Amino acid sequence: MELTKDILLDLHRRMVRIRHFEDEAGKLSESGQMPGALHLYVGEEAVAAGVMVHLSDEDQITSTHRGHGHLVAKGGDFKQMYAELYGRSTGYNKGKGGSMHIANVDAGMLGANGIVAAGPPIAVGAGFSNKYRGTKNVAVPFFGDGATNEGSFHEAANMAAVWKLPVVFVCENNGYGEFTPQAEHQAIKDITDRAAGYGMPGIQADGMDAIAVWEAAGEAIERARNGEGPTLLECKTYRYYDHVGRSGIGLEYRSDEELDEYRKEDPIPKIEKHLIDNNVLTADEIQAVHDGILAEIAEAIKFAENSPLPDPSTVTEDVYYTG
Amino acid sequence: MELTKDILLDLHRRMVRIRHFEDEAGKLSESGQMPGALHLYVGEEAVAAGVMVHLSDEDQITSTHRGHGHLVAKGGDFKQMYAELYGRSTGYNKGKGGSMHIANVDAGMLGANGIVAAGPPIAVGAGFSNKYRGTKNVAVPFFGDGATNEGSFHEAANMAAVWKLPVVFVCENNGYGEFTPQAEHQAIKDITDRAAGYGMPGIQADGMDAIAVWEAAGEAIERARNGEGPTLLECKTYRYYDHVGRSGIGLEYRSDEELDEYRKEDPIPKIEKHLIDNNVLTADEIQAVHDGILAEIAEAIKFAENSPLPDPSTVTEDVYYTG
Amino acid sequence: MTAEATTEARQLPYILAITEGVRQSLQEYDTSFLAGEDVGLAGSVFRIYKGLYAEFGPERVIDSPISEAGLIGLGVGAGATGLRPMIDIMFSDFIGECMDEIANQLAKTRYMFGGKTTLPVTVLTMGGGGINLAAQHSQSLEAWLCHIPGLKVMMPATPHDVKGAIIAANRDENPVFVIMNKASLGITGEVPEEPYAVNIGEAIVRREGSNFTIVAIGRMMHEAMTAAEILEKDGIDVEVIDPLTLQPLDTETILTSVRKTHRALVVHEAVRFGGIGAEIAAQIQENAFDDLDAPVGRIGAPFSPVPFSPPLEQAYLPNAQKIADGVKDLIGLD
Amino acid sequence: MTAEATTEARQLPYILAITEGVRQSLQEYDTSFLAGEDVGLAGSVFRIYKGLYAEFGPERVIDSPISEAGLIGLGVGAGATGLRPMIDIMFSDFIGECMDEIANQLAKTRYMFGGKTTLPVTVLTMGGGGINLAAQHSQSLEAWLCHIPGLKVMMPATPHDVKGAIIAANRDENPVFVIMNKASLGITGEVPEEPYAVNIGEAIVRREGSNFTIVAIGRMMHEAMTAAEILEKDGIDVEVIDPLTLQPLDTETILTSVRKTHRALVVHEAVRFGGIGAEIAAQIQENAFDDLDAPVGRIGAPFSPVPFSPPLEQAYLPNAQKIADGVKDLIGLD
Ligand SMILES: Cc1ncc(C[n+]2csc(CCOP(=O)(O)OP(=O)(O)O)c2C)c(N)n1
Ligand SMILES: Cc1ncc(C[n+]2csc(CCOP(=O)(O)OP(=O)(O)O)c2C)c(N)n1
Ligand SMILES: [Mg+2]
Ligand SMILES: [Mg+2]
Repeated sequence: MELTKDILLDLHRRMVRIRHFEDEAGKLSESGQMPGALHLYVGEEAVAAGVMVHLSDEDQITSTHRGHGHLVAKGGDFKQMYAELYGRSTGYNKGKGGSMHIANVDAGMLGANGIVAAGPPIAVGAGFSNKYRGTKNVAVPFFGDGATNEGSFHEAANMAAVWKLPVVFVCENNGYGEFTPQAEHQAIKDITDRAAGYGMPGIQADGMDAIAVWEAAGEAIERARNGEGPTLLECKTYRYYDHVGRSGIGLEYRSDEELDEYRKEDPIPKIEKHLIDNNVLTADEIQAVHDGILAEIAEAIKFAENSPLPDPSTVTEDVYYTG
Repeated sequence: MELTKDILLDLHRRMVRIRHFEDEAGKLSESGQMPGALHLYVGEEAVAAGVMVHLSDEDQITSTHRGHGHLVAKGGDFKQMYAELYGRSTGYNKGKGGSMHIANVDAGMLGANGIVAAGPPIAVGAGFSNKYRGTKNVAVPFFGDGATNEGSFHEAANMAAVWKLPVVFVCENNGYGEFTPQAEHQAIKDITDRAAGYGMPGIQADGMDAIAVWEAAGEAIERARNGEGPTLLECKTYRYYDHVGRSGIGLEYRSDEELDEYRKEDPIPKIEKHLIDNNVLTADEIQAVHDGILAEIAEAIKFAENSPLPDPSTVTEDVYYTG
Repeated sequence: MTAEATTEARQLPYILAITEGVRQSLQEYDTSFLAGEDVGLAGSVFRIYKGLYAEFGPERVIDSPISEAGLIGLGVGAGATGLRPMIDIMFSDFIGECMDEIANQLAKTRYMFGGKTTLPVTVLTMGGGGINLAAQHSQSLEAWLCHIPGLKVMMPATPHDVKGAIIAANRDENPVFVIMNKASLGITGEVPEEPYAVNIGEAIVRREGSNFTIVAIGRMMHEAMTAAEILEKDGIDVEVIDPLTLQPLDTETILTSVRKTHRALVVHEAVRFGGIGAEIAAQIQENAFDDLDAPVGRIGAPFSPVPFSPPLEQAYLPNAQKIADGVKDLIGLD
Repeated sequence: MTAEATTEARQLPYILAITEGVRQSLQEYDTSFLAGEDVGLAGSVFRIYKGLYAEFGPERVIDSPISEAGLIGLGVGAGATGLRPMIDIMFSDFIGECMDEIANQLAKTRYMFGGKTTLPVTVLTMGGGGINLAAQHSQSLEAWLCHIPGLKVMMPATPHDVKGAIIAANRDENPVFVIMNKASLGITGEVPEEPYAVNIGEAIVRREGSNFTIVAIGRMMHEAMTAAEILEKDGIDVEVIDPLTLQPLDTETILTSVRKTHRALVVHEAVRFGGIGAEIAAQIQENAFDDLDAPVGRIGAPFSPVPFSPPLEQAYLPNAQKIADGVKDLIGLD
């Protein structure tokens, strides 16, 4: 597993795509132009990018309420994504799902999910399927620190371990479940402390560093592809915005110092410094990456805004497959 | 914590009471005289006895489908117990519960339970209550190896740990969930491997040795009473009969050798040897203990058989408290 | 009973009536506590418990891990051992996470034990759609709960009733669900300052009328009242009944009305098929068959999950116009 | 459709019809597997899958940990990625452990994704009472499932239908629940040897009659047939309809019968309040109001958990005599 220039560029690009996608979505939501509740991924980009670089469309992920970043990193198309957030019929889910259910099954993205910890058991099903069908594919559930207290996480982890399934459990430990700090929802600091209880390896990566995540994830995914069973990968990370939306409910539950500390660890400037220091990109070239993505986003938002709303008569369509 | 003669006699007595209670119940069930399905506790007596000696009526336990042994050890009255198994109105639950729900709340026995792993969350509630009310009481959920794969076990363990509740989680690891050996339902051998994941101590005791259980449980219970939080206590044990009833469904899923091995470890002869070796009881006195209990059982069975069946009109009573 | 004008004039929004109901419940019993996900510092994502954490402290207003099964278990164990738990399940959509603890433990323990325990447990949860939260945060699942002997189920529509329901639930020795409504948080109404309980199992005649009975559940009561105004213009004099409690159901008040009006429509936000409206309609025709001039109608959501997109969700949810149309249909107008 | 005499004469008990249905499903699709607690070596505690583990091996007949939520999740994930899972939930009472995965994932995923996946998942589970297994192993909870758009729900009463339902469910591209009945395992009937599917959503007229319609669900079909014989002696000619599928419900077959007989009683083992009988009764009176000579009656269990003690359980469960009495009541006899 060599950290080539291509991989560096890829990590960077995926993170920048997420960052701008989320910032623009957050603004649209705040200004009342976008319906529903958005759980933004800003600050945690290194995790999605570092993992997703290893995955193909045949590898599956399950996501969370905080799912846009995962879909962007898994190659999500901005147009269909914004259209979905806007509830338009051109969206990935024809407007039926919205932010909390955005999905692209064709690319192995088995959906954001409004139910905390619903993803792991589904990913176990996908991992089981990969093994059953004799493929080398892996399934990767993403979930938060808070989610690890749900019974469904536990059941999934145990099943994956006893059946040695190709599943890599990626915990995005951002230190909070909504407004509750980790210390008040579990007596442990490291989610990896749970791995031994399933008989699977638990490894950690700095979730504010895409390269670190890439390395750790690569190891775990390779093990899974080789039939050596699941891994619990914990990435310590931080969300820069509130639980919902950018400024959220205005509750003071985190200190400015804490936020500042993690701002200093912002994974995007961090990798950009690496790119420049290692002569992969110049500052101008980096700016061009941002500009290109911002232009793509502007166009996608226009596309979404000009897209039709779904016809009310379609409300009862898509409940069942009818052949 | 001193292993006095009284405690030795108590441990022995509780185990013998369970053993004979269960053997007789098993026979009655096998001969078709007793309705329903009985999950017998024979072989595992040391666990219930070793734990219960430490508890008063103000300490609570939750039990499992395999619950008779827990209730006997918690001071259950044979008459009301057999009457309940027979579905008589004189039973602990007026015949409404039967084997799988037998309970005596007055003595802190919060019920056998037909739902695997339903007990731990309820015990967490009782432990919370003990703490909230400022008592020194503890709550003890019993559960099997198989139960530790249910989400509810996980949620309960985490809650007890983060809130430092006076709860001692007692796992009766008998190596099987129904007919499935442990190695096929979890990738770990020691349930204590799960303790660290909750941030609580995990300790083990030989579940075929009442004295060993008594020692380990005493330690954990004391910690709980002192406000030092929960413990996971794993007792490796074995059930001598089938999953349901004595001979069960006649499936070959355990070897004769395995059974023989554990028969050699039978906790009752083991403690009886100890009693004799240490001049606590003579063989005759031991026999007298058995005889006394058997006589009490014979009387209790007669009581139960002569007790009235509940009046059909009471079927809709006791659903709600109506004042 | 008939809605009576109270002498109290204080107006309070639904959201603050919830807070007050819980506050006064915590004051009334030292043994009561509130536990749930983010109910403490945040006062819930809905801010319905704002201030209670500061007032009662972390021993009595308790932020829990994200563990709904654990939370209901907490209620059962604490309720059986001397406390009066108030358990918050943030969205009623999440009851699937703990239906075993609800249906097999909370509801059945007293019966299984032969009546030898009480479980004075209140479960507070937020139901309903209307704010684009999509399929997993907008449901109305009261039918599941009403089918389970051992539970009581309330769906208060007004600020007055939500406060009174919470206090009533907390005073009751049985498990009671109070399903609050997220789209009603801003609705304002009279709420007496002192603690009071509504009567569990007693429906409320919200509007008297002679031609037609609408039984409207939860938020749909407000839509039915608007529908009644629309219909008044067509000369249809509608009586609106708010059952308030769905389990036990006040069948008598409903039947008395139908025997007078000879026609009825039941409305709820839940999916129509298998909703509680089916039970109410079935009971009406069973008990007042000869009084009926038309079949008992039902309006509920169509047979699909709740869609996200605003025009789809609007098409999905029942409202005043659909109710009025349903009434006209049943009467044979239009 | 009307029950037709098949040319096949082989008799098989319900229990072996289940086994054969699953066996042939596993043969039909390489992508099908069976997973559940103790379904492998033991062939389930009910022995309904006996022999399949030996025949298909541990890759396709899979003993799982005791993790019902995990099991349904397995079905969702495997079903969305090319397999046709058959998931066994040992007792239907345990669906509370996985109602979130059932209602919020399995049922809704296709819709939430805008139709962009199918979930050909079969859930096999054992329902009903009658063998003294008490409150947590005897329930009939089909009403929960029928209220959730996205699921199909079947309750086969006969050996023929249980085999055909399993195969039909496995062939269907949607999630289908097959709720089997533990008190019927010994019932014997004709079962063709070749694989066949019953039609999902098609009710069966079990007995034609002109005076009265009984709609009887699951095992209650047999009790209704006996009741019909009792009633024949009183000159009441009863038509018995077995819906077989509850979701989607074959309303047309029921209505056709009621339009002929003018009277109906719906019977199920589930608690009467909020049971699927309420929906059926509500639909009958909505759609055939003018054809009805009497209200639509309902018989179900009383409002309590299932009691353990045999005389209590017998008092609790509906049976032929109670059905016959119910019919006479509605007709105004006695
Ligand atoms: C079953 C369930 N319970 C509660 C919620 C409400 N909820 C949404 S997000 C969230 C916090 C999740 O915390 P974590 O898993 O750490 O993820 P994060 O938001 O920090 O990314 C909660 C409690 C939910 N959506 N589903
Ligand atoms: C929720 C639930 N799932 C499945 C069952 C069926 N069942 C009853 S006992 C049992 C095995 C329990 O194994 P374990 O916890 O090890 O206890 P043991 O029987 O060995 O004492 C199972 C699967 C159940 N009663 N409840
Ligand atoms: Mg978090
Ligand atoms: Mg075991």
